[in-house]
Amino acid sequence: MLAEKYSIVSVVAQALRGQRGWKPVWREPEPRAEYDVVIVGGGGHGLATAWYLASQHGITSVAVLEKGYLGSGNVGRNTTIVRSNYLLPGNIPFYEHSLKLWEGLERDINYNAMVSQRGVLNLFHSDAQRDAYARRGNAMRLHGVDAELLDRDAVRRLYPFFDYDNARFPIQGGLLQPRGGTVRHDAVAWGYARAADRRGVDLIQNCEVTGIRVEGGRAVGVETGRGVIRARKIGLACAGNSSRVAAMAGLRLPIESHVLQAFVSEGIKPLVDGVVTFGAGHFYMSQSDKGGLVFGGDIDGYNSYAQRGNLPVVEDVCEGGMALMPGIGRLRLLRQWGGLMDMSMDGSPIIDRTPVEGLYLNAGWCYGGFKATPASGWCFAHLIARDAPHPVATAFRLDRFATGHLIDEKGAGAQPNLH
Amino acid sequence: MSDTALAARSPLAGLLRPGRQGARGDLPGVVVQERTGLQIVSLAARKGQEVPLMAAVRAAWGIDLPTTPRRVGDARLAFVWSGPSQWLAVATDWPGDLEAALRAHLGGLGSLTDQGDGRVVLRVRGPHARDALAKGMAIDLHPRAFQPGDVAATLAAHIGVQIWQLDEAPTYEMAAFRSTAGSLCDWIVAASAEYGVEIVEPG
Amino acid sequence: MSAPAMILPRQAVATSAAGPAPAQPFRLAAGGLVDRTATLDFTFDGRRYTGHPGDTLASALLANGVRLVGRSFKYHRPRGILSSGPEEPNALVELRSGARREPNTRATMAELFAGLEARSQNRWPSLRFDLMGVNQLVAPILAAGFYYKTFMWPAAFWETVYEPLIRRAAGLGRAAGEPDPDHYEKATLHCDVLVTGAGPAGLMAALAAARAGARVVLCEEDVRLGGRLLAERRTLDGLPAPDWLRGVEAELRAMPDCRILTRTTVFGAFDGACGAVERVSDHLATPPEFQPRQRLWRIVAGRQVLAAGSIERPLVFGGNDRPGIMLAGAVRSYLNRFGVAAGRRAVVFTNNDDAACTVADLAAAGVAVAALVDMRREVSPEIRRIAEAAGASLLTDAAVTRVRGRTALRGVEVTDGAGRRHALDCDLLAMSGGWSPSLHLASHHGGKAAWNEARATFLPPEQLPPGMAVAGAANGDLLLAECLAAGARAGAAAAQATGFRPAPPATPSVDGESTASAPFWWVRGGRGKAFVDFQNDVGVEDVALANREGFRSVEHLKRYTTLGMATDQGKTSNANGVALLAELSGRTIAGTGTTTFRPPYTPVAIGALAGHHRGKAFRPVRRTPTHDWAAEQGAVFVEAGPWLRAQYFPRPGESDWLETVTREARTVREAVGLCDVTTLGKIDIQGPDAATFLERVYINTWKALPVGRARYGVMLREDGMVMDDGTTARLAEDRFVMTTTTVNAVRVSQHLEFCHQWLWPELDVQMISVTEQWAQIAVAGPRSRAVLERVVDAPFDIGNDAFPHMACAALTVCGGIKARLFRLSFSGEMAYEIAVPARFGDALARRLMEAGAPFGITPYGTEALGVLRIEKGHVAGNELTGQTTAADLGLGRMMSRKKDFIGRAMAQRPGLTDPARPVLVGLRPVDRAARLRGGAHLLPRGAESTAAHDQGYLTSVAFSPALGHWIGLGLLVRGRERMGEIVRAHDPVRGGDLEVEVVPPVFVDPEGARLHV
Amino acid sequence: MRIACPFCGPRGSEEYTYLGDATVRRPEGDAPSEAWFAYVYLRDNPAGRHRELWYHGAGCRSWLVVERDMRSHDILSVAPARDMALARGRAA
Repeated sequence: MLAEKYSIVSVVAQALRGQRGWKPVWREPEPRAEYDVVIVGGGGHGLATAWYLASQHGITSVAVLEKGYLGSGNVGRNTTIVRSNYLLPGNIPFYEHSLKLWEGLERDINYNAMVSQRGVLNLFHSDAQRDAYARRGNAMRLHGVDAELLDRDAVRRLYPFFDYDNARFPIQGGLLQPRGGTVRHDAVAWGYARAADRRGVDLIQNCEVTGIRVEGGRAVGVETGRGVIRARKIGLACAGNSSRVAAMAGLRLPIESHVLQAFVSEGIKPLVDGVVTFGAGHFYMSQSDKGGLVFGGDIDGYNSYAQRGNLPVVEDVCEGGMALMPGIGRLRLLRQWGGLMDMSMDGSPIIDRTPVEGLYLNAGWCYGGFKATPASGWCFAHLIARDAPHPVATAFRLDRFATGHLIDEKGAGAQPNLH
Repeated sequence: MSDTALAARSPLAGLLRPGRQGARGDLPGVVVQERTGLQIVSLAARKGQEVPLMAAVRAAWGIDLPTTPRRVGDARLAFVWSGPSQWLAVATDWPGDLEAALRAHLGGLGSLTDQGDGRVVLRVRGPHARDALAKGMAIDLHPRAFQPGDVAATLAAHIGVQIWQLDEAPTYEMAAFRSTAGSLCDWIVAASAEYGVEIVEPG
Repeated sequence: MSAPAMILPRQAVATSAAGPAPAQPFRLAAGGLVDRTATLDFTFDGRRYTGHPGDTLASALLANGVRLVGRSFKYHRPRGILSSGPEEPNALVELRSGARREPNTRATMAELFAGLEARSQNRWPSLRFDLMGVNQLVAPILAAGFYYKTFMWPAAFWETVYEPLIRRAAGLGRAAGEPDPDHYEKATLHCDVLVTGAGPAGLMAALAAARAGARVVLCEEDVRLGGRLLAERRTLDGLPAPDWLRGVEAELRAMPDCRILTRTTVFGAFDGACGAVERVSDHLATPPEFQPRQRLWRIVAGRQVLAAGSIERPLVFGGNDRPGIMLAGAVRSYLNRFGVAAGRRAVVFTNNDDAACTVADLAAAGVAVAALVDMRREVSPEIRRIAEAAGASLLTDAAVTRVRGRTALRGVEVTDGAGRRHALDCDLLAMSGGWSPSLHLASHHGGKAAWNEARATFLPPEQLPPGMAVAGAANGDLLLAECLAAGARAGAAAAQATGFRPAPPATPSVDGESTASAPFWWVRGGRGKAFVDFQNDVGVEDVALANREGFRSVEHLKRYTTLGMATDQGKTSNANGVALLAELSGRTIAGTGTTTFRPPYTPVAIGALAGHHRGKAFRPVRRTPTHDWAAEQGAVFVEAGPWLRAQYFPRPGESDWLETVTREARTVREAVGLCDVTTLGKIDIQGPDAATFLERVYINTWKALPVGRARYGVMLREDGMVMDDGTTARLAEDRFVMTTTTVNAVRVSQHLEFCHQWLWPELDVQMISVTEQWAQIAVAGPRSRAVLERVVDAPFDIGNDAFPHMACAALTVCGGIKARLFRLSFSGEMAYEIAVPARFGDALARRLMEAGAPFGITPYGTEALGVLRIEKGHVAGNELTGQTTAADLGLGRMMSRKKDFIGRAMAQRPGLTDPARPVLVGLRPVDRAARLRGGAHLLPRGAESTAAHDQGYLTSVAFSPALGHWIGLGLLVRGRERMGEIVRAHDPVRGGDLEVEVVPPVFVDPEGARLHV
Repeated sequence: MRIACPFCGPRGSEEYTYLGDATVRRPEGDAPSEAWFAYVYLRDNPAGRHRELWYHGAGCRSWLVVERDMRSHDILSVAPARDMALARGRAA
């Protein structure tokens, strides 16, 4: 156990010593020859899984293998939104479980990930959209989740600077989830990593998995740039690259990799209080504690492993932004980047065993992966530890595509780029 | 028990008034005109009938149907390539029904569909026509890349258009779905404003 | 060689805010590229100053002796101007006011104009007395990442106390908060060769390519061509740089296919195009009439030459952020280009030869140079000569170890290799840590900048974006002669690659220079905070802390300390940060690596990226052929996807929309109404295999449909869910016209093309959209035939026998207008849809109104259309959610078992055939006075309001004029078995909860008798 | 991204609609459900060269088979889907 407990006391004490007493937040161990559990992917989901394996199931012979640096995937390149405003019964309990874990995260891992429940507002612009959001809000309420349907005036009171008078698609109201909000994304990875490390989990960076060893139908280890590591159980938590890694075990998945862009503006004084989603174009945004507007839109729409997007989507998103908030014309886009999405065939994730014994899959997060991080880790750890799905994740089966028990929130069908 | 025929209404009625807009100056940089008196019929070759269809068109009107994005013909009748084995026949002041005339010569070789009412056609010309069009269209209209007779189907300010060049003035004609006429004109007038734009009487 | 005049006017700085603007005490009497014949007034923090055309805000502030221009992000430390270019981290101001207020504008890039208003930002109450400066006192606590370790107790305080404080303190300038009054546009530019940067390399590249005949676009972010040549006293071919530049510019401008875009920044290299932003009017108070403020260019180039120059690195030492400490190259820019001395007594601090030019130029301009402080042990005789000539003492193996002054530099203490300390008075410290190539665009495709040990700098990646070459300082070539030659070579190669035959232009001869440098990154042991990233207040201790805590990946360093994440995106800090981390972690710089450069190169206004498409022009509007007629009738319009449709037609005296809609629907049931249904997709399908094609895309059968008849069809997606529905009519043996729903028209068209071109290319079938060709108007109601009889030309018989329900025909109307008549009904009444060429749609509507007047005809809109279809239980968009099967919607029996069709196989999966799936039912309130609401969920009566009892929801609701109460359609678990059951319509988000009865979905005329009269 | 339509010439990706994998083939109507499941849902999703279907909806309305590298977005070939489908039919 390297790191001490974080608190204002420790911070002040360290300040008096010139911040020289802090220890590394994680070790840099050499991989051992064998572990009980190997998690492939040192992103948010993989690290959360390791933490909950250790903290909830007492399994500490765990290695998390990361091909780059910890948190180098989507946990470090998303738009930081957390919410549980889902429509379908397969999804709501899971994301609500996640939101509850977010609410207690700081105390659980002794790390301030700045969970900020600023409210998530989805705007609607037609009667049909209103009723669709009412349907969703009612579904949330039936699951014990907070949801409020706001009319135009109520939205205007919250966000007076939207375009209410000259809009191509006038705002009629919005569905608000007050408990939704944002979380400082990198801190999630670091906090879980630090907490898992303190329980003895080996976090191994710069260790790319190049093969999965299957013997007699059972996964027994992984080949890496740093040698073979054997494991009783192997969990894949490498969304964006799930197909590539699963193929090492001979699996084909109902997943395509797509690129989703995200954007941040220069920092400005507080303007946008919560998270807002435009309902008549591809645009959503929030403002970070640092002052930048963090925003995004739709995926670029074609398969990609390039982690970068293109100008048509940049323009599309900014057109949506200007349509919603014509006052941001003079704000400047500071940085634009891309993340790889595991776009599944029904837009919902997979947390399940695979046909290869001992190989577990956590994949298909589309662009909902960040908000799912705690519950994903919680449920994946449960699955790996007990070989049974966690009650809130029972719908996320791999065979649902074959049986037709789909979880298709948008009704877009088997076309990943439409989800 | 009806009697008088109905009055036709332009898709731009009330939306595009003749006159000068934008920057003042001697000559407008862009001149915009709604085309009238057009008949447009789409033609698609039946499966495997491209060769006889082309022969029939040649025999009837002396026009070689283009197999690349080109417009072939003259002001009276021209064929505009609109996709593989597909064309738009565009006629001006054609006596009688163009679709019927085409059917008489081409029946069985191609599928014909009247499209004359489905399109608004704008003529855009002037020394700054290229500059204005570049503000909404991503294709290359430089004379090295696009010349009289060339055709492209593309987007203009999020609106699907088919454009062809008539001469080196340059003069272009741009066809779009009728319902989009208002947005199309709003855009082209806005894009032309800095050069001065003259809206002339339909013709 | 042109030498600026040596005289510096000595004059006190006037102080009164209200009085006349003071003269410019730091302006040289002559020299530079500003127009001294004209004076421009401007204000900074409300105080009036003057400058000249050709100034930037930064040069004008310096000319006026203004040193303190901003406060840093975290500690609110006083900051001055560091640079003279886009890399500026400190001098950020709010420019303009009101709706045009624009935060975070770099003073170094803002061209001065008359009346310019600028304000410092992120300070309170004033720049000089910023209370947030108290943060400096608690700086030891506010180390990198401190916020991750605290603010956790009590939990409720994060959102209520801590975070609001942090948010208020953070941020930089203020957004306008009102709609941007200026407009923006976007355009596309094609060329053979794009040259980014019009410094020596870029100009030679453009010349080489343009002379070969290539179409060239030359983009320069500055207002003038020349790059560093504008800032240096250089001669080319024996001419002073400005004269040489004039000649080159004249030649380029004379070539018809060379386009020069100044004030234009290429900000991103994307796949197949670069993005650039042209600041068309930012140098003016407001854009001229008909001009945009800015224009986004998408540049499609066959090849491109990146010649973006390089950025000077600061040195890292204690107190290196004091106002008055400036990059050495920037000091030369202000002297030589703007005729401004950035101080009166200077010290130059460097690790390289280049900074000696600053010594020479300062001396030439009459500025005293106290010392040249060189970190290197040995310097060349030339450097010694320059120092001597300038009267500056040369201190080698030396470093600045302490600075004096708070809001302005007053002096420095230098420690030499022997440990001797030298106290030097100065108000300007020019520093240079060497130059980093501006290679950002070269790595926008993911290639990582590569460390070059010999040159001690990062160089462009090997894997460049396709078609890109890098030349000049951006490629690490710092000598002018090298830049010129490399530019010419790159331009010629680009022209050759795009099919031209270039003869590389002769490279001009230049005077000699030296750019030798030694890699020194930071000064150990100095006093005060040593900053690496100025704007984000990241210092050496922060980097050390990150390293100590294990954040040793360069990405971790960035994210943990925020180094490189400010508005300058680390232009002056990245290399220093990486070098420092490498040293602290005991790695090489190459082994430490660098972060990824992402677009945009410099921040781009969101307005420019949106262009024309905002407000009403956000997306195109589609108007129906009867739009103007409907408007005359007082219609209220509604957005239906891209279309504007008439929603309802209020009449005087009607109190609300419900009264209007009820009247419209009732009139249809009792008399007759008309509604424009043009927006439904219409696809003309022709060819011998047309019927076969329909058999494969629809679930039901088509081959036996007679000519002159129409049929309702449903199509599935391949996954077995319903995609769309509509009526398709057979006009001839080999011709059908298919209708689709309004929203799915484009999608269905694309799907049909897919099926034809990819799945079944062997079918002889042709299809094309005719949605826009025909104005189609529904005439519905018991008197519809009577109305149509007055319109249809004789002798066509529309009697029930001759033209029964689901008949269709081509005919003429109104005296010879060709038309199509369909006897279709969405309302359940006897009804027709009549289609005429779109130009006649408006007149037809008017004629039908005349013809129907005796029968009490009314126009009706989409609302009444919805009421009528709900009364008949017809499904529409609210039911076609993409989550419903044909069986769910009561259409399962249409699925033919005798043929394959799209979606057939997957529709048989257990999940789609589960008898417990929710199916379509009708619902009516037990309390007939109660109002139903769409989206309410259906729960068994008496059950707890929990998800376990959620059994479906109301998809569509309407007030039924026929029944006199609200009705609804819904999807309910096992609904068909539950007729007569009372369930709850639970609507907590609107506070509703009422009992409803499950009934068949057809509320009116379930036998369909009214269709056939 | 610019895709060279074999009919219209190079155009930006905004003119096209993406469908996805062109290597999967629609089974015969009586094929077993596993074949249908694989066709509709399973994808190779390679991190390298891939053949995929794009629709030039804003241009000539042709479906195209585009061979593209998923890591670099480089486009290696473009062919009309109809021609490929006919050739496939002849080969089968």
